[in-house]
Amino acid sequence: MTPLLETDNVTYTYPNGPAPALSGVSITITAGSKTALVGANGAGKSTLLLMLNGILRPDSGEVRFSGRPLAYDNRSLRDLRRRVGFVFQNPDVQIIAPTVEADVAFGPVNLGLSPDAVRRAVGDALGYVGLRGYEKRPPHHLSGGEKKRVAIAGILAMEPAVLVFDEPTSSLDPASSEEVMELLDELASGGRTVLVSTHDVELAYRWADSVILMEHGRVLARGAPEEVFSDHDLLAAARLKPPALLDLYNELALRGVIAPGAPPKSVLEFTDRVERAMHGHVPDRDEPGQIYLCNADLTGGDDIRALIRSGMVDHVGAMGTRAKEFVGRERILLDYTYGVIDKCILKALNGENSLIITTGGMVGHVQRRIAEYGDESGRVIPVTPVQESASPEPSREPALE
Amino acid sequence: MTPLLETDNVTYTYPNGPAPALSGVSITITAGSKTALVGANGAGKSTLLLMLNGILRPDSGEVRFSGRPLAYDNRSLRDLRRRVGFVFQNPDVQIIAPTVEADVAFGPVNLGLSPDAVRRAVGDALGYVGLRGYEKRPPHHLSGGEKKRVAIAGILAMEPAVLVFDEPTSSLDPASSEEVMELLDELASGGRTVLVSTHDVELAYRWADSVILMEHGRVLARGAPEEVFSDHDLLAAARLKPPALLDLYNELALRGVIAPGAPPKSVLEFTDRVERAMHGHVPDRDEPGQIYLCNADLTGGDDIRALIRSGMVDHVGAMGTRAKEFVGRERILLDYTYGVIDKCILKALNGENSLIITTGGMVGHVQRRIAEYGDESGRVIPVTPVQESASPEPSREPALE
Amino acid sequence: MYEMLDDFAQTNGLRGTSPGLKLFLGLTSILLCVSSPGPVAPLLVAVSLSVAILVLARIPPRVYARLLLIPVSFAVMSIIVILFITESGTVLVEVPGLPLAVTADGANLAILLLARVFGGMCSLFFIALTTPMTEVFDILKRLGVPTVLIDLAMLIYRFIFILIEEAGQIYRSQVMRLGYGRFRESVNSFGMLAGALFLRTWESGEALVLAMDARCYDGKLGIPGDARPVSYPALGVVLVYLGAVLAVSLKTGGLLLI
Amino acid sequence: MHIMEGFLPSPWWEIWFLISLPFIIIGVYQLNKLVQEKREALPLLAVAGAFVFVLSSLKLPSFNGSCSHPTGTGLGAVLFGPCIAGVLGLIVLVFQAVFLAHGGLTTLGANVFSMGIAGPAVAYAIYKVGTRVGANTYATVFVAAALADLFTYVVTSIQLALAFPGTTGFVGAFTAFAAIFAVTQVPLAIIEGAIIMLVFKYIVDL
Repeated sequence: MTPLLETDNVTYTYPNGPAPALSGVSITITAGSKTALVGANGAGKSTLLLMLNGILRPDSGEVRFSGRPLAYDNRSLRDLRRRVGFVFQNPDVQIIAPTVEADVAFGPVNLGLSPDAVRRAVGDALGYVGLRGYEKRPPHHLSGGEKKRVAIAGILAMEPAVLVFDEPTSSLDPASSEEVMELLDELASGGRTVLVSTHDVELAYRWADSVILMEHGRVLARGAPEEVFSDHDLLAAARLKPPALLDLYNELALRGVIAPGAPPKSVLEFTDRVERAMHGHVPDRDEPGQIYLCNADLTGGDDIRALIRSGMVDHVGAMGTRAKEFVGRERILLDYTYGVIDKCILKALNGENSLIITTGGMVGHVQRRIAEYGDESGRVIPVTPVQESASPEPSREPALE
Repeated sequence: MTPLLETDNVTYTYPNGPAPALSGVSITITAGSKTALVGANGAGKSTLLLMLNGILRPDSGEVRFSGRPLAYDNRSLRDLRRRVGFVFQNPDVQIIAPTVEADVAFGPVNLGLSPDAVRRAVGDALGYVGLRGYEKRPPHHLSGGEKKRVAIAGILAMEPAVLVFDEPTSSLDPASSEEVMELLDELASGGRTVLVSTHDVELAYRWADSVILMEHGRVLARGAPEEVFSDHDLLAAARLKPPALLDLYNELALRGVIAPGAPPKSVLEFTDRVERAMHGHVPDRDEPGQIYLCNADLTGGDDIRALIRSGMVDHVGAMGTRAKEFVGRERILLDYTYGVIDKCILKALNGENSLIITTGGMVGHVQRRIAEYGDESGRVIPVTPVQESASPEPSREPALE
Repeated sequence: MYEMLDDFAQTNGLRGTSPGLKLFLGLTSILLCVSSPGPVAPLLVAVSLSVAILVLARIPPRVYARLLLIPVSFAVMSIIVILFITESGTVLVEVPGLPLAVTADGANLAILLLARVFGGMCSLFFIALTTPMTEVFDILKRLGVPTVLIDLAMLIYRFIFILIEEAGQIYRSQVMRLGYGRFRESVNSFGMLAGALFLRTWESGEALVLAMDARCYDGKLGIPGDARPVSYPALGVVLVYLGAVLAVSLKTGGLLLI
Repeated sequence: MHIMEGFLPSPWWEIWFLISLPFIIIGVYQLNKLVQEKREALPLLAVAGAFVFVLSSLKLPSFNGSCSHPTGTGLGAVLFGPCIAGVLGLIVLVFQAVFLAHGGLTTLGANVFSMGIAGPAVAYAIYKVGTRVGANTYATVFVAAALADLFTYVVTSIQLALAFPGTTGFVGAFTAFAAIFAVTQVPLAIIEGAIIMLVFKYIVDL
């Protein structure tokens, strides 16, 4: 848990601002963490984020990256900015070039990479966000969610160690929001440090492992989301509402209906908790269903289609942008595109089988999550990896022309 | 329940759009209703709203206002647009005059009102949204929530019968969202017809009394929100997520933990429901607390301050923009600014007293809501109206200069 | 609001054809039209490229018909002048009571000009409707146009679409509030629109500087574009077509319709 | 006022290209220098160019057409100097030809000269003179915008008259072109002057 980014007693007032935007803010972002900076509009979140990559310079106090205070000469700033990538709230502000490809290349080109390296970086970044084949499109023909992903790809192409997102889901619809949040999960599970600013308490509650609550340019609280968000007075002071599930849980605990303890983060956990409160344990039902788990990097589309055709699978979900890209290419129909693990566990509890298609590091994540559920609820759900085919297809297609 | 606005099999394709934006949409908005048009981005919501106002003209099918098909000559359109007011998603494109006052006056001036009538309309509209005293401010220095209220005032000043809101809470933080939604409630309880488009299912679930679910330019379903949103397949088809509380409720009902029936809309109801499921009834606790109810149109600030100073009141909440304006003027400190009724009921159940300050038609609304809770839960909470003072202050201040 | 032809260029039926070839065809056709001594060749270009636009590029006829109306007002006014300032040749029509007359020379010149305008405009439409600007940037870069000019053009291109969208929204919101009613309100509304747009432009500019800095801007924009190979049969067809137009132009050069 | 594609015959379109070229070359040279000195100049020029495009493609109320090009680039001239404004004008005119079918490619030289160079130069000159003599700012803006429009249309008429002198000679042809376009261009210039003045007032009020 090494601190990667720190601010130490940072104060800042905008040149024509009436009040300080930040007054004495000290935060620490540890390497590999998923941190959410939570607060109402005007709490100082964006100002703080702009400090972290040197766009704004504190009036007093200090910002440190990897333990070293930021220097504000041009060279150091460029160096900092390739390590601390910043994704703006409004993708229209961030997308500069007239095509998707040219825009994603903007960072790498300015970093002075060779044309080949640029092309590779662009291809990888677009693949990561699931926008292969969009290279030649002009940004104004994309949907809001697609624009956001282009903006993210443009930052990813510079391979930063830290990714900073200002209101990542603002004005996206629920499906696009989930996709973006899943992408952030993927980035974090790939070892990157991810910092998000948001006023969406629900989102921060489900996603973050650490929360910093801000109001009026000050830090009100920091800690695990279930702790910070359980304090209603604190949330009220920050002009925020508690997450609905947490609120209900605390109310039930207050009335003594349910035993206090680590609050549930999902409908699935919550249901189990209520059942346990009523019956002392989660009641056994019929044999639980299977969850098939497929790594799309290793498996061909034919194997999956065969599995689906065999009738052994009732529901199909895909996790992660690369898996979704694969599914689209292979023309596999999906039942679930977000919240996939929880939905499949719920189905398994009802005795139905499902298939989760994912890639790379997410495979381990899925297995851990299901195993954790088994440990907590006492109901073990069998996970069956889908066998690799004898002649696997190439895991990556060449970039489309 | 007379139909005020109707579309009959409306079809529309944008000139260079690949697919129809609307294909065969028939909806009916009854006078005085609170309707939410729910769907993911690109479902056709905004296109449909623009039809209702005559900005777009259907390729085929018909739009009717008060039973008469729209005519598309200039004169009829002007007439329609003063009756059907439209508040855009992004207030920055709607507020364009250099001062708040000039902006709100834009519509009335175009209507050809006399300077005096314009002044009155502007004053009334700003009072309604709680922005008296903001007349001379430049709009681009306002917060997001304030801008939104200026945009609403600009429409209200034309006194339309129907108010159409495109994504009213988009990119507002929770407190501002609640304030805007409360304002819409107030408008509806004042007899106006309110139509809202949103992808926020939680919001539609709590606010609307009728929901129209859209996807791919078609209407997927319409009806009461708890019915429409209980159908997970329908919501998934519309690329939306069920509201968290409803989702939890349905899951509990599915597992037989709780009796199916009308799903709860708030944490308060939900808690009661779970308690009843476990104990057969909501257990009696100590004597419930009082709720004092004050009509700010009739009461002076002194009476309220006296009540608060007397220590009889533990919590103070205000509902409605006019009440909040009053509270600000009288420098009364508030504990609750949104979700006031539910919070006060919860406190009363714990034996604490609270005071709700509100105005006009909202007084009856509060009484009904608390009485309903008593009927449902069997726990009657006493509501005490705050006595009018002997010498009431004038209910409205003159407009500030 | 206007329809942006570039939107069609992004999706038209000839999207896959080499942009260089399309540009070559369009530009050469324009030159042939402008320098044709007679009206037949430009009319041939107008008809044949219109067919290409409608059939090969599959542009909706309704859209294309509206486009053809754009040159009309300018062409009509200019041609009226030309008719009346050319006084040589046989008098065809006289305006009673005024010293104005339409002569055969004037009419022939007017017909030639109309033919050239329509031939030239159809060639321009062909480029505009089939070749996305984004690909033209690549070609210009390879042709050695100064980088700073192309960079500026690319940024302007990007912001045109952002601002035109905002202008459209502002305009709509004004119309919703009954702007543009009478003449005075129209001028007033338009002034507010332009002023608000200016403000938004300024903000966009500041945001753009910030965004470019945050992405390590070092004076470079865009990437080395990859050339799309020209298919030889297509090149052959284009050359034969242009040769035919040139031949017609030379053959019918002296031809007068009146 | 844009001259349509195909309207200017040889050698006139080539001549106008040659006349505009030096301004553009100087403009590109200055632009290069400016961008190297101040990196933030490029994005600001870009949004200014986009603004000119959008403003000049919006239809003016009650008129089928707009002309804000010269005043838009005139503003550019005040900010960045006339030659760089000419470069902006060139780019905007290319986009107008290709996106909106206003103007053309062979007529680009002539249009750049009238709308990107001559008109803005007038706006620039009047603005400079006006501020120096201390005339009322709004009046100066109105006069600069309106006269820039008018001058553009005069230059266009000259360009047309040179290409088509008819049998009456240049003067007669110029009179005829100027007279017939005056029907639309004179009121347009006055409205435009009024609107630019309103815009100016709007910005000052903020």
